[in-house]
Amino acid sequence: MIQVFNVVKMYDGSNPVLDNISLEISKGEFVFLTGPSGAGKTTILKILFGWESFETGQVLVQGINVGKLTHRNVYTLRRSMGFVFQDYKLLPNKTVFENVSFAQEVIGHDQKKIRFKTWEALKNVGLTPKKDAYPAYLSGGEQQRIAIARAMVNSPAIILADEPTGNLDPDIAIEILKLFEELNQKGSTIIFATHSQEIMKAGNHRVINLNRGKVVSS
Amino acid sequence: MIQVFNVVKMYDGSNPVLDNISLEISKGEFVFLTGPSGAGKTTILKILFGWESFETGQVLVQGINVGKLTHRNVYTLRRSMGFVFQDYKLLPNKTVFENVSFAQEVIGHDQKKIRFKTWEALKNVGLTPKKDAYPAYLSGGEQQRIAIARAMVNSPAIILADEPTGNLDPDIAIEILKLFEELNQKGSTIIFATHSQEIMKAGNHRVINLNRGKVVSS
Amino acid sequence: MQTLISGYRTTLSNILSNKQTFLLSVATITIAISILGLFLLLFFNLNGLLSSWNREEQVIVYLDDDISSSQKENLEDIFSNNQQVESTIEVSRETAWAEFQSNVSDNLKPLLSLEFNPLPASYKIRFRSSDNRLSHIREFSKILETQQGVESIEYGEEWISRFEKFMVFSKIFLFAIGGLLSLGLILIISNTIRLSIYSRQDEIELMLLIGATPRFVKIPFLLEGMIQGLAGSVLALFIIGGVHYYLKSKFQSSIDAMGMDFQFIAEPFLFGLIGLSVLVGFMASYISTFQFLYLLNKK
Amino acid sequence: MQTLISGYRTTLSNILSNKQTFLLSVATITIAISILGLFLLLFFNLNGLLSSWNREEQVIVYLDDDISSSQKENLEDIFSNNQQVESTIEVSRETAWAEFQSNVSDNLKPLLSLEFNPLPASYKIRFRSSDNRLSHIREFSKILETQQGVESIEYGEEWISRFEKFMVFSKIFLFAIGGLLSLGLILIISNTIRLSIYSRQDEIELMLLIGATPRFVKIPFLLEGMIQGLAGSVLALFIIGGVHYYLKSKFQSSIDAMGMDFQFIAEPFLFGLIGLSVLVGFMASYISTFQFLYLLNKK
Ligand SMILES: Nc1ncnc2c1ncn2[C@@H]1O[C@H](COP(=O)(O)OP(=O)(O)OP(=O)(O)O)[C@@H](O)[C@H]1O
Ligand SMILES: Nc1ncnc2c1ncn2[C@@H]1O[C@H](COP(=O)(O)OP(=O)(O)OP(=O)(O)O)[C@@H](O)[C@H]1O
Ligand SMILES: [Mg+2]
Ligand SMILES: [Mg+2]
Repeated sequence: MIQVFNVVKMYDGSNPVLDNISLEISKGEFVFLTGPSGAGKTTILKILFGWESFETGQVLVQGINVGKLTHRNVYTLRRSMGFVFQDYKLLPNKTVFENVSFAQEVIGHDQKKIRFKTWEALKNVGLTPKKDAYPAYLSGGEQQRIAIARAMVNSPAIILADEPTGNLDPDIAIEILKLFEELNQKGSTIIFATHSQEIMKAGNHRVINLNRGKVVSS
Repeated sequence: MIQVFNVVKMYDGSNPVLDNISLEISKGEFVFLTGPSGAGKTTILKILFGWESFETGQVLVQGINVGKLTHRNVYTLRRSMGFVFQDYKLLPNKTVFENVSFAQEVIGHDQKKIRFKTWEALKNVGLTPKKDAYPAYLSGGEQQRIAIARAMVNSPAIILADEPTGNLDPDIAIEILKLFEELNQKGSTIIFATHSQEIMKAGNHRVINLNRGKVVSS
Repeated sequence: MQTLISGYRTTLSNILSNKQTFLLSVATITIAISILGLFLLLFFNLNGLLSSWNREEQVIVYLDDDISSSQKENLEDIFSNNQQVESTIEVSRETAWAEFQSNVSDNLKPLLSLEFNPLPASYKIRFRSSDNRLSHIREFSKILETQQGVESIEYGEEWISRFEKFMVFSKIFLFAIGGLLSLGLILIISNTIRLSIYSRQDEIELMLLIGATPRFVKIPFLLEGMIQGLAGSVLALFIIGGVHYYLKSKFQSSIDAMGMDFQFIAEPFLFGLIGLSVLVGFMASYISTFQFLYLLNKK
Repeated sequence: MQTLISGYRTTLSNILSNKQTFLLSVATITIAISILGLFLLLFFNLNGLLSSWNREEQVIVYLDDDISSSQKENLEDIFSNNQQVESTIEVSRETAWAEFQSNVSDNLKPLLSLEFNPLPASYKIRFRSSDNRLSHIREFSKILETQQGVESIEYGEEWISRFEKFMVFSKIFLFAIGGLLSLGLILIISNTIRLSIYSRQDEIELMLLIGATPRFVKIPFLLEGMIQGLAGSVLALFIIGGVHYYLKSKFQSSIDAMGMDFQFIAEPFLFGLIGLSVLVGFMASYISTFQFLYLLNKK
């Protein structure tokens, strides 16, 4: 499903941010990605998503050679994936409902299906009462849950979640983890970047540990 | 130092977000503020900061009656406080160094002092190598640490930290906690909102527990 | 097609969620197009004024008193064969004398006691307006002078040449100013639309990240630019219409006295204005989104 | 003062960190002020043209052949006491006859054989231009007619009235268009500056949150608006100068023939343009920041 071979990524030409990384994640797997701040977790997720280039190496996602994608066809890759951005990336001028439904409009679903699935996703993260609020009027944790709902709403084959529970209290964090596990049960492959020992303990899945751009344990 | 009497805050006129809250925090204290997502932690910090109004009740901070402040003089209150925003609020067009020094320019410090103190603050959060980078080019945890550096740089009498370690790995989180404790030792009063049991255990300070706008335990 | 429909929906919701910048852009376009339109209005009316002055005779051909009718026919043939002659009026000796008598100024009154009619018959000729009218009149006069039966030719060389120069001057200025005005206002409109798109970089980036095709990203912005152009220009036409109506009701009487009518901008130009505005909206959006997509991809 | 200095520093770093929107705003202002300036150029030159036409005599006072010198003095007193008379030229009977002989058109040649000089002496009077010149000339003529020694008065009522009407018409149009143009371009400039400030709401909010005084927040934006206005108008003056130079070198010869010079915008107006632009920059920034601060406080 996801294969990463000897990938090197440098931002400024000197220090590699990813230093000859190799990984393999099979279809239907649930893995935690962890490591200290600045280790390269977000960078590797971005590479899988076709959002960052890399210097050397090979990346295959669902048989697609990510390094070869151009900006004209990268959307084919992204439509099969959901990304929970570390900084949420909610549109401030759209309501909660619109933010979530927007993700489906963009890939051309029809309006009825959109309403239904948006509603479903908001229910999953416990935000139906806030559906008409603008992001600025929500608490940090509520915003994070919209970002999660948006990444899940298309039931993508792969979900890349970048620190999706950083602003959530332990109870809700565990619930969100369960949500990801349900999706995983239904067939989605999940990569879950997190710092939280509690979450990793509760999840009991394979843990990939990064440090300074290298895989320390996997 | 900080006194909150019977404060009620409603955003939309129906459900109170803060429901008759009363608190007292003395000078030099270090308290954790915790509670589930949407409990009202950010709201109460905003009220202490003169950033949100409230319906009824009294708030005294350093002898200032916060409810009576107008937008013309609220800056006097804010200059004695540092706020680590839950969403960082970094300026994307300024470098790390500029973001931190900006907080001092704004209150009119002189240029030499600014350079020195900015440097100091960046060293404390371990970000001197990134000082000329723009926020968009930093990892989530690095951005969070700039926000912390900016809140500390003026050595304010009170620091309101809203979930300052949500995106940090446990090791760095504990270091940051130590930094806050050092400042506390030097006389700053600190309110530290967090979800993390580990941080609260490591800190061993008084914990104020909010739920649905009420103080559950203190 | 599917993309267009959902692009249309997205455009609407974009406009609604960025009301203020949308309105500021439309206001700017409205003002810019109004200025262009008012300039066109000025242009059309000055043109009308200038051409009403053109109505006057420019050459008088005085005839010998003993001109034969075949010579007269010859002259009339020459007039009618000349493409640039607009009209000719024949003035008999009697008419000329009667006219002179009624118009004569006080200090020439003594002449009225003359026992003979000193005035010849004449043709008054009016020429079509054209760029080289003056030189054409000169040449034509030379030909006429050599014709039999022609006593003399009179044309207000000085006045005509001054008038022609004024026309040239006005035209240079109107075209120069008009051209620069159009260019300037087009640049302003596109700058404005670009500024309003600048504030939406995050949105463009997010759309691409969540799997939108580049075309899906562009279409709502292009539509929005075109809607801004359309709305701005239609509002502008109302403003121009209002100004025209006001000026007309206020000054028609004094304009009437000059023998001309307050004209409105000709229809093709009205549609031209709208078209121009929509086109500029489209182009500005196209260039800005293209630029963003390009920058995003380089990153 | 301290606030001003650090405000100045902040302004510079703001401009540097928002280069693109800053440049777009300056470009828009440059274009807008160029348009205004070109219009002023047109205005000054048309005005020059119109007033060169004004140089011609408007009233001729014909004198009795037997006028006494005291009557003449009386007339000259009347002329010199009238504020609106710009100049008078005395034409003796002999000069008039000589002028007539050289100017007479062919068909009036028979008159030249007259044995007496039918023409009277005269004064040619030129009036200052003013709005009610025509009615003043009428009144003045009535007074003169009753004076002893005056034979008759001639003034080209029709031509003067047509010319006056043209002047009025031109002035209405120039002022109307000029006024609307200025207003429109001022609105465009302020819209542009507001759009560019709109993208900085977060910055304003943050500054207030980290303890800036409202004045500290406003000053850099006000300075920035003024700098935009200054830069835009100075660039615009270069453009206007360039256009003027080009038109002059290209068309001076044909303009010369009309007895006038290609004028540049008068200095006070140049400084006026710069001042206007800076003021608009200031006002637009002031209103936008004021609005934000107000909205933030209400929230
Ligand atoms: N666009 C960029 N340009 C330059 N350097 C970058 C860029 N993005 C990230 N970096 C650097 O690359 C390193 C790894 O960043 P990354 O975001 O992958 O870390 P991370 O593991 O996600 O950290 P965190 O837990 O703090 O989010 C960091 O040192 C960061 O400063
Ligand atoms: N500006 C606002 N307008 C309306 N409702 C708001 C606004 N800000 C917050 N709320 C609501 O008030 C409640 C409390 O929000 P608050 O941000 O204080 O929560 P919190 O305890 O900080 O949560 P978290 O841990 O998720 O950050 C939430 O339900 C939120 O939706
Ligand atoms: Mg990260
Ligand atoms: Mg919060």
